[in-house]
Amino acid sequence: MRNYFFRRFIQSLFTIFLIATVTFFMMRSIPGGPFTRERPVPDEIMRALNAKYNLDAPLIVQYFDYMKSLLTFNLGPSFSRVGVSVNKLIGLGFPATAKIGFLAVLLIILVGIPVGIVSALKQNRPVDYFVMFMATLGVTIPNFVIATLYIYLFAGKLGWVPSFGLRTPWAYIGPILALSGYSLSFVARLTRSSMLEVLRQDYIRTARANGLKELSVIGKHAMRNALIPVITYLGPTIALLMTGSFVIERIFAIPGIGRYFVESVSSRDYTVIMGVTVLYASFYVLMIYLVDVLYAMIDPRIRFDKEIP
Amino acid sequence: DRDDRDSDFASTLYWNLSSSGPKTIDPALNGATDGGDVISNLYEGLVREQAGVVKPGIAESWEISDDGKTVTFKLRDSLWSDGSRLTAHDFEYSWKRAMDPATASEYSWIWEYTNVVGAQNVAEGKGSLEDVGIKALDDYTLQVELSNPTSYFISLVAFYHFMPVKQSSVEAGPDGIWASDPELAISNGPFKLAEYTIGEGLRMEKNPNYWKADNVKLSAIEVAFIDDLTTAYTAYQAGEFDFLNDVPPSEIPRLTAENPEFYIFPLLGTYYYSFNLDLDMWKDERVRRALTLAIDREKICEIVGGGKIPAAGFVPVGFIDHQGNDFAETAASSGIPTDGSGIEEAKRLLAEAGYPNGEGFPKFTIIYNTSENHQLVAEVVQEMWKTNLGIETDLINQEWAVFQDTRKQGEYEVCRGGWLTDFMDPMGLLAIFQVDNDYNDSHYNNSTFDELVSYANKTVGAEHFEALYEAEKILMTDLPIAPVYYYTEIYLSSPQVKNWTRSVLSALDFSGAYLER
Amino acid sequence: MSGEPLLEVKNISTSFFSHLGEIQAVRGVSFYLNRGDVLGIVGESGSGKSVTALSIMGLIEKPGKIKQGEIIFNGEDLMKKSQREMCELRGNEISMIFQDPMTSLNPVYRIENQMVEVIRYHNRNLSRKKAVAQAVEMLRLVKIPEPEKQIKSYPHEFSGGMRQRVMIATALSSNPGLLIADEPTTALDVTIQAQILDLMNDLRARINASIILITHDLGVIAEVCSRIIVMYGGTIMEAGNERDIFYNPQNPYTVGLHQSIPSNLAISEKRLVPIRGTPPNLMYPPKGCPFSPRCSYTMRICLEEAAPTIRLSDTHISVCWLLHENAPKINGYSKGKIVDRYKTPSGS
Amino acid sequence: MPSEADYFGFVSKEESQNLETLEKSLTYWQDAWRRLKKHKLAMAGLAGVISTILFAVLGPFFSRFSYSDQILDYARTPPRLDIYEVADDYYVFLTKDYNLLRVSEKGEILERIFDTNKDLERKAYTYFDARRGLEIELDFSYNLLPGKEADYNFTLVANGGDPITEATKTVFNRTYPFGSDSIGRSILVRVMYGARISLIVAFVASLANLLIGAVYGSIAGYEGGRTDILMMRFVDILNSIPLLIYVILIMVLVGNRGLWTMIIALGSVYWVTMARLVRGQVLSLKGQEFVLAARALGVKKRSIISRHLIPNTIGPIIISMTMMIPRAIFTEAFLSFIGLGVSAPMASWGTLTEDALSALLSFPYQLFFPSMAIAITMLSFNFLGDGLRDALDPRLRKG
Amino acid sequence: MKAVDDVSFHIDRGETFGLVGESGCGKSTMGRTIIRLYNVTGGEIFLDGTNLTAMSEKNLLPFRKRMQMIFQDPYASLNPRMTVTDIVGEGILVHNIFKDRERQERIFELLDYVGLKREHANRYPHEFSGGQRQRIGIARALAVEPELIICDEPISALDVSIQAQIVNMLEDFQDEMKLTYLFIAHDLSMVKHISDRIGVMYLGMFAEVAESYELYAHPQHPYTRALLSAIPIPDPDLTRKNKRTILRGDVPSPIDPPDGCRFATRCPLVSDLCTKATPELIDKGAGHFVACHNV
Ligand SMILES: Nc1ncnc2c1ncn2[C@@H]1O[C@H](COP(=O)(O)OP(=O)(O)OP(=O)(O)O)[C@@H](O)[C@H]1O
Ligand SMILES: Nc1ncnc2c1ncn2[C@@H]1O[C@H](COP(=O)(O)OP(=O)(O)OP(=O)(O)O)[C@@H](O)[C@H]1O
Ligand SMILES: [Mg+2]
Ligand SMILES: [Mg+2]
Repeated sequence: MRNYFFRRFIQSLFTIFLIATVTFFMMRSIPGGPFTRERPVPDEIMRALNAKYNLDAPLIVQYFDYMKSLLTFNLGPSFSRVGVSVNKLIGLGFPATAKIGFLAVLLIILVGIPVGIVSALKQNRPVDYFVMFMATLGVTIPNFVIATLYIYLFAGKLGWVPSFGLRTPWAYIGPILALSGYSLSFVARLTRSSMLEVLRQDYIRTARANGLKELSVIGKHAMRNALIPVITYLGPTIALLMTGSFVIERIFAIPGIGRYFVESVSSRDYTVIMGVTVLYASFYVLMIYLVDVLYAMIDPRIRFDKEIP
Repeated sequence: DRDDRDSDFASTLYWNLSSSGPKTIDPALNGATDGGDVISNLYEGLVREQAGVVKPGIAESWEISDDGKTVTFKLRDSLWSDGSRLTAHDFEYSWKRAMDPATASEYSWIWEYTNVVGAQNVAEGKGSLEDVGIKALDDYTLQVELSNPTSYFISLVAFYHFMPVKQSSVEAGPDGIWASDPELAISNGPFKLAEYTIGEGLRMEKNPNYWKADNVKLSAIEVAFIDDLTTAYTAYQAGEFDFLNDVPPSEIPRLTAENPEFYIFPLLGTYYYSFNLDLDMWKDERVRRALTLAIDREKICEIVGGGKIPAAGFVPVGFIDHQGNDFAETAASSGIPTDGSGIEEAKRLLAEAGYPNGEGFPKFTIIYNTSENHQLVAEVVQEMWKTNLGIETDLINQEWAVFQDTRKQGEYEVCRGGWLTDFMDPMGLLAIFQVDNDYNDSHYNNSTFDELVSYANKTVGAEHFEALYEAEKILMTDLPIAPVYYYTEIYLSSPQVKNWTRSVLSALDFSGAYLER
Repeated sequence: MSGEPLLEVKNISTSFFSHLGEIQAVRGVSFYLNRGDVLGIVGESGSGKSVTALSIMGLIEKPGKIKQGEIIFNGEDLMKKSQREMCELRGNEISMIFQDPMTSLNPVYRIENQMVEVIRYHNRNLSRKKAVAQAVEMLRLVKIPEPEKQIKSYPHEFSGGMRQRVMIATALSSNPGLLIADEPTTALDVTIQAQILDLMNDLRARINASIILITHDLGVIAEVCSRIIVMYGGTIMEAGNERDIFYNPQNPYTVGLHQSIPSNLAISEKRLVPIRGTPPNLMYPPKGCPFSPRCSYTMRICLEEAAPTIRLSDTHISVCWLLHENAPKINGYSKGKIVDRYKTPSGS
Repeated sequence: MPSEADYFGFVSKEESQNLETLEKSLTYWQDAWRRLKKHKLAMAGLAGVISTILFAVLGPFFSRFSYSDQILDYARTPPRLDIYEVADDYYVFLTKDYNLLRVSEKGEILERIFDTNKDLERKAYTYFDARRGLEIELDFSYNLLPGKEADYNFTLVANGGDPITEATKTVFNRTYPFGSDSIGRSILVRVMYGARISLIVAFVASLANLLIGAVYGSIAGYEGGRTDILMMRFVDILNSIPLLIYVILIMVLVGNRGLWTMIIALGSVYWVTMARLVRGQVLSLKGQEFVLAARALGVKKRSIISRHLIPNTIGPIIISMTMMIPRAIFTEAFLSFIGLGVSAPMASWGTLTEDALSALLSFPYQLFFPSMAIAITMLSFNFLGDGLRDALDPRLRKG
Repeated sequence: MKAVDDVSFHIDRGETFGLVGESGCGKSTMGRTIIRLYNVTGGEIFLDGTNLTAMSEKNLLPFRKRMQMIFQDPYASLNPRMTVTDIVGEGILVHNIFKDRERQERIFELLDYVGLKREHANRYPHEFSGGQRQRIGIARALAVEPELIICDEPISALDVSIQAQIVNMLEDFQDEMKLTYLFIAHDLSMVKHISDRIGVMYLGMFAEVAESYELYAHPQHPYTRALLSAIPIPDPDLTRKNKRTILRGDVPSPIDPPDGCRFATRCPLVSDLCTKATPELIDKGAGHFVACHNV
C-alpha cells in the first residue's frame, strides 16, 4: 500500500504535467491570441509583441520553454496586465481567495455533514424534510442570484455589511455563503444518504448492544463508514473552492484569483491561463491523491490493486 | 465607516472604474478607456481637452507654420511629481518611445494619422527614430514636422498616448510595471499615484508639483476596480461611491428620467451591421438598402436606453466641420431615415430586387459577439426584418476572440460591428472603409470613396470636409453596412461631486473637481 | 434452583412491517430466567429466536416493532426505559453476542479499538493501556492465537470463527449479569467451543450471571443448560429443564428435533430423519398450531385453534393439543393440565 | 359445526398442508415501482416532473405569442399592474420606464400612449391619445423628493382635471401573465419554451451522468490497478482543463449546430463527479463477499458491475444525478453565452435567469419566474429521486 | 502471510471429503483458493485433470459452472439489493441453463429443496434469519448444477432439522449427479455422517487424513482425539459425565508457526522431538495418514 501511494504521488506530479500540456496545446489551438484587438495590431507591433513574449518561436519550442520555466515555478509575465508576472498575480490574489475558500470549506464540513446526519437520523420527519428542502433550494438558486440578492438586501437595503471587498469580518459572510451553498447542499444530501445506508448495518446494532451512547455510535461507528462518498465529493470541491470562483469574486469584488479563470481565457492571456490551470490542477491532484489516501485510512478493506482479494 | 478609511473624507473622491482594473496605466501602452480615465488624471499632455475645448496644458502656446506642416510648442516651466524638471526632451523621448515598435504599443497605428514626418515608417518598422520629425529644440521648445497640414493635430496630442513619461522611471522597472508602482510612477498631472493593488483599486493623491496645483481641490481619489455593475450600483446607493463609470443597463431608462446626476455623453463611434459583400446575396444594393431601411432605429434606441442616438449615417454626431456645423447633422440629409418611415420603401426595394415579401431570399445568419446588449439589438433587428420584410434570419453569438476571427476570415453573412475613433475628425471613421483598411470587414471596395478619403487626409478646411461629405454620401448610397446607432457613454455622479469634466474622446478629468460634503 | 428471577418476559410479540405485510416474527412469548441459570432456546431456523433476543435488548429496528408485552429485568420494565437508560444497561448488565459475526464488527476499526472502546466505556477510569491489556487477556481466553499481535488486525483479516470469538470476548469483558448468546459457537471447532462454554460457565459461577443461550446444537444445550425453551413459528412449543426436554419430550416438534440428529458416534449409513415440510410463513401464520402442517399427529383442532399451554410438571410445559385430555392417546405423550395461555409457568 | 370428536380427529397430510397462501412473485422493478407508488413525496415529485413536461410541450399551443414575438411598446410590464382610471373606463398603467400603456379594466394591455413632451427638469411628461383627444400629464417629481414627503410617487392629470395619485386597482396582467421582458416578449411563453431546452439539458446531463459517469467510475473502481489509474487520470485531465477553452475548441471544431453541440459539450464533461463518487463506492464494495460469491458463479464483469455494484451505490448515484441537474441547466446558459447551444431568441431557463440578473433591482419578476420554474422542477426531481432511492433500497423500506 | 501451507490432497469424483479443523486454520482460504477466488501463491490445482492454477478468468468460466462454493458467511455473501429470486437465479442466468419461465420454476424448485417457500422469493436477504440466509446460499450454489461443491460450513448456522434436510439433499444430489463435495465443518458428527474421507487440519497443515469410519474408530493424532472427545452429546446425563480432553496452552499464530509440530503447544503427548522436527504425513495403512511423532 505504501508503495502504491508513493507511485501514485509520482503519478500525480505527472498528471499535473499532463494537464499543463493538454491545456497548453488546447489553449493555443483556439482562435484569437493575447493581442487580438478590435483594431488589428499592426504587423510590426505584433512582431515586436510576439518577440517580447516569446510567441514567435515554433509552438513546440514555446512549449518546452514554458515547461522549463514551470519547473522553476516561474509562470512568466501576464500578457494582458502589462508588466505583472503571473507569480505576482497569483501571489496577490491567492490569500483572499484562499481565505474565502477555506472558510467555505469549513462551513461545508461543519454544517453540511452534521445536518446530513441529523436528517438521516430523523428520516421522513419534519426536520428531514426541511433540511432536504433547503438543500434542494441551495442547489437550485444559482450562486450569482444568491450573491446579488445578498448584496442588494444586506448591503444595499439594510446596510449591515459592506457591499464589496473584504474590508470587515462581516464582509466574509456573503461570499462564503454564496460560495458554499451548492456544495453544502450536496454534502448534506450525500451524508444523509450514506448515513441511512450505514445505520442499517449489523455493526451499528453491535455498537448499540455494547451500550455505546448514540453520539458515539453515530459519530464514531456510523460516520466513518459513511464518509467515503462525502470525501470523494469534498476532495475536488476543496480544490475548486480554494482556487476561487469567477462569479463570486466578481460580484463581491474580491481581489482573488478566481476571476482570472474566465478573464484570462477571454483575453487569451496564455500565461495566466496556464498559471491558474496549473495552480488549480496542483490543488486538485493533491486533493484527489489525499482522497485516495483517506480511502485507505478510512476503510482498510479498500484495495486499489487489480487483484480482488 | 468611510471616515475610518480616510481621514480626509471631505476631499477624497470615491470612484469606481467599472472594470476589473486597467491592463496598464502606462500612457504609451494603454489602449483602453479605463486606463485612459486614470492616466488623464495622473498625467498631462501638451494640451488638455475639456468638453471639446482644447486648452493649454504643459504647452503654454503653440505655433503652426503657414504651410501647416510645422508645429512648435512652447512649454511652460513645470515639474514632475518628484520635483524634477519636465522638459521638451521628455516629450520627445515619450513620443518616440510610443511609436517605437520595441515598445509594442497597441496604439502605435495612430501615428499614421498624426502625419508626423517619419512616424508611420517607424511604427511600421521601416524607418529610424532619427528621421522622425519630432525635436526638442531646447528645454522648452518642441518642434513637430508634419507631412501634410493636419487640422486635428493639436487636439490629438491631448490624447493619453501623447502624454509624457519620465525616462528614468520607465527604465527603472521591467516592462511597463513602473506605471503602476507608486515608487516609480512619476507623473506630471494633477494627481500622482499613491497606491496600486491589482484587482482591487488604486489611490491617487494630489500632486503638489502640478503646474496648476492651486486649482486641484481634491486631496485624493480612491479608485475601485469593481466590474460587476449591480454591486457597484448598490454600493453607490449605499453611499460608498461618489462616481460610477457605468450602471446596470436595466436601470438606465429610469435613471435617465429620474436622476439629474445621471449623465449621458455622445461617443465618437457608431454601432452597425456589416454585410459581407463578397457574397452574392448582397450584390444587389437594393437588398442592402431594404434591410437598412427596415430597421426602426428610434425604437432600438428607446429599448437599449442610455441616450443612444439613432444613426442616419455612418459618421456620428460630435464632429464640427469647417463651417462650425455638426458633420453628422449636415450629412443626414443624404442619409437614411431613423424611424420606421422607410419601411414601405424597403418593401418596394426588396420586391424590385425579386424578393417580394422576402420570398426566395435565402435565410441568413446574424453573428454578434456575446453581450447582453448585442443580443438585444440583434433580436430586435431580426424581428424587424422578419415582420417588415419577411426575411428569416438566425442569430449566432460567439465568444469575442472567436468572433474577431470569424469576422476577419469573412465567414459570415451579416455581423455586428462598431467603431470608435480617437481623434476629432470624421476621417477616423470613414477611413476604415478604404479597401486596404484592416477593419474593412465588409470588404467594401469603391475606388472613388478611397480617393476621397485619401484626398481628405492630405487637406484641411473646406477641401477636407467636402471630400468627407462626399465620401459619407457614397457610403450611405452603397451601404456596405447598416448603421444602427451612435454610441454614448454614461456616468453616475453624486451631486456632491462638482466641476468634473471629460474630454470628447472620453477621458474623465477631475483636475478641477471638488466635493461638497 | 438458584435464586430469584432476573428476567421475566411476558407475552411479547414482535413484528416486521414490510411492504408486503406484517411478518409476525414473535407471537406471544413468555418465559423467565433466574439468576445463575442458563436458559437454552432451541428451535428451527426462522422460529424467532434472534428476534426474541433482540427484543429483550431493545434493538428491534424499523420496520420492526415490539407490539406488546413486558420485559422485566431486575424488577424494572425495559420497555418503559428511555434509550439512554437502555444504553446504560446494554453492554454493561446485559450483553449480547450476535449471530452474524461477519457483519457485526465494524469493518473500519481495528479489533483493539472496538474492544477497548467497549471496555473503557463501561469502566471509565481504566487507562487505555490497561484496557488494551484486558482486551488482549480476553482474546487469549477465547483462544485467539497471539492476541497481542492479532488485536491490531481489522475484522476482515479474521476468519469467521475468530470474529465470533472477538464478539464473545467483547461481550464477556464487561462481566454482564445477563448474557444473551445467539448461536455463539456455530463457527468454532469443538475444542474451542468447549473452552468457550467453560468460559461462560465460569462467568456464571463467578458472578452468578444468567445466560440465554440460543443454539440449535442440542449437544451444547445438553451440556450447559438448566432450562430449555423450544420455539417454533414465533411461539414457544415446549419449555422445561434439561431432563424434561431430552428424556421426556412432550411435543411432536421437540421429538422431531431429536430425531433429526445423526445418531451418536455410531456409524450410520442410514439417512437422517428430518421434520418434513417447511416452517410456516410468518406473514400469514396458521390459524391454529403453527406446527400443524408438518406434524404427524395433526388433528382438526390443531388447524383451527391455537394450542393451549399444558402443564406437565412443575418445570415442564408444552403447547400442544395432543396433550389435551380429549385428544387420542399417543404413545410417549402424556396428558396435562391446561394453564392460562400467557401466564409464565411458575415454580422450579 | 364439527363435534368435539371431529376436532380431535387426525387429518390427512394433504389437508393440513394446503392451508398456505401463495403470493404472486414480483420482479425487482415491479417491486420497486410498487414501493415508489407508496412514497407520497416521490409521487408528488413525479407529478411535478410530468406537469413540467406538459407545460413545456403543450403550453405553447395555448398562447397567442411565440417565444420571439416582440411588442416593443409593451416592454417591461410586470405580472401585476397598478392601473389608474384617468377617464371614464379609460385605464392606464405606467411602466417603470415611464411608458404609459392603456389597459382594460381586466388587465389586458390595449395600446401605448406616446409621449409628446418630456420635461426632464420638472420631471413631467405629457402623453397624448389623439383618437380620444386625451392629454395626460405625468408628474413624477414626487418620487424623487429627498426624504420623500409625499406618500405617492407620481400624479397623473388627464385633460387638466384633478391629479390622480392612487391606483384605482391592481390587476393581473392578462396579456403577459408573467410579465414582459425588455423587448416586449411574454416571459410566460419564453419560460415554456425555455423548459423544452432546460428539460432536455437536464435529461441529457442525467443520462450522461448515469451512462458514462456511473459506468466509467465502476469500471475504474472494479478493475483497479493500472486501469483505474489510467481512467482516473483521464478524469483528472478532463476536470482540470478550463471548461471555457474546452468548449471554445468544440465550437471551433464542430461549429455551432444548436442543441446538439451543446449536448456533446455538456455530456462529455458532465459525468466526472459521478464517476469519482461511484468509483469510491465500488472500491469499498468490491472486496465484499457477495461480489466474491458472484465471481464464484462465473458472473461476468459487466454483470457484476451492473447487477451487484451499481445497485449498491444507488444512493450517491441518484443524489449526484439530481444535484447535477441545476448545474447542467446553468452550464447550458454559460455555454450559450459562449455561443454554443441554442441561439437567441430561443432561451432556456438558465439564460433567462442570467439575463434577468442585471435587471434584478428594477424588474425582479424577470428573474423570479424562470428561477421558480427551475426550483419547482428541481424539487420535483429531488423528491422523485429520494423516492426512487428509497424504493430501490430494500433495507430502507418503510412500513 | 500464508494462511495455508503446503497442503496436498485429492478428492475423487463422487466422493465427499470432509475437512475439519481449528477455526482460523485456513479452511475457508483453502476452499476459496480451490475455486480460484484467491490467487495461488504456490502449488497447483487440477480439476478433472485440467490445471486451473493460472487459468484466466475467461477460460475459467466453464469451470465455474462445474465447481461451486457455499460460503461460510450467509449474510455477507448475499447482495443486499437483490431478491432471493435474483440471487438464486443469477447462476442459471450466467450459464444459460434455463430460460425465463423455466428459470422461475427452477428457482422455486430450488427454494423448495432448501426449505424456503415460494413467497420468500421476493424478499431481500436482510429479512431472513441466519439459517434462512444460509439456505439461500445453498440454493445459489446448487442452481448451476455443479460437479464439485466446496461447502464452507454450510450447515453450522442451520438448525438440526434443516441440517438433516440439507445433508440428505446433498447426499441425494450426490447420488443422482455424481457430485463431489469438499465439506468444511467442525461439527464432527455431521462430517462423519456425510464424508467418505476426512482430513483434520491444524494451523494450515493436515494432522490426519483417513476414511471417515476409520478416523472415528481409530483416531490417532492427539488433536483428532481431542476433537472427538469434545463433541457435545445431545444427552445431558451422558455429556455431563463424559470426560473431555481439554486442551491447554495457547494457540500459536499461523503467521509465524512454531518449528516442529504445530500442535506441540497444546498437545498432551508433547515430546522433545515435537518442538524440533515437523512430522510428516505418514500412511499408517489403508489410506490412514497421520502426522505425529508419537503414533
Ligand atoms: N428485518 C426483518 N424484516 C423482516 N422479517 C424479518 C426481519 N428479521 C427477521 N425477520 C423474520 O423473522 C423471523 C424470525 O427470525 P429470527 O432471526 O428470529 O429467526 P431465528 O430463530 O433466529 O433463526 P436462525 O436460527 O436461522 O437464526 C424469520 O422468519 C425472519 O424472516
Ligand atoms: N484478508 C486477510 N488478511 C489477512 N489475514 C487473513 C485475511 N483473511 C484471512 N486471514 C487469515 O487467514 C487465516 C485463515 O483464515 P480462514 O478464513 O481460512 O480460516 P478458517 O479455517 O475458515 O476458520 P473458521 O473456521 O473460523 O472459518 C486466519 O488466521 C485469518 O486471520
Ligand atoms: Mg437467529
Ligand atoms: Mg472459515
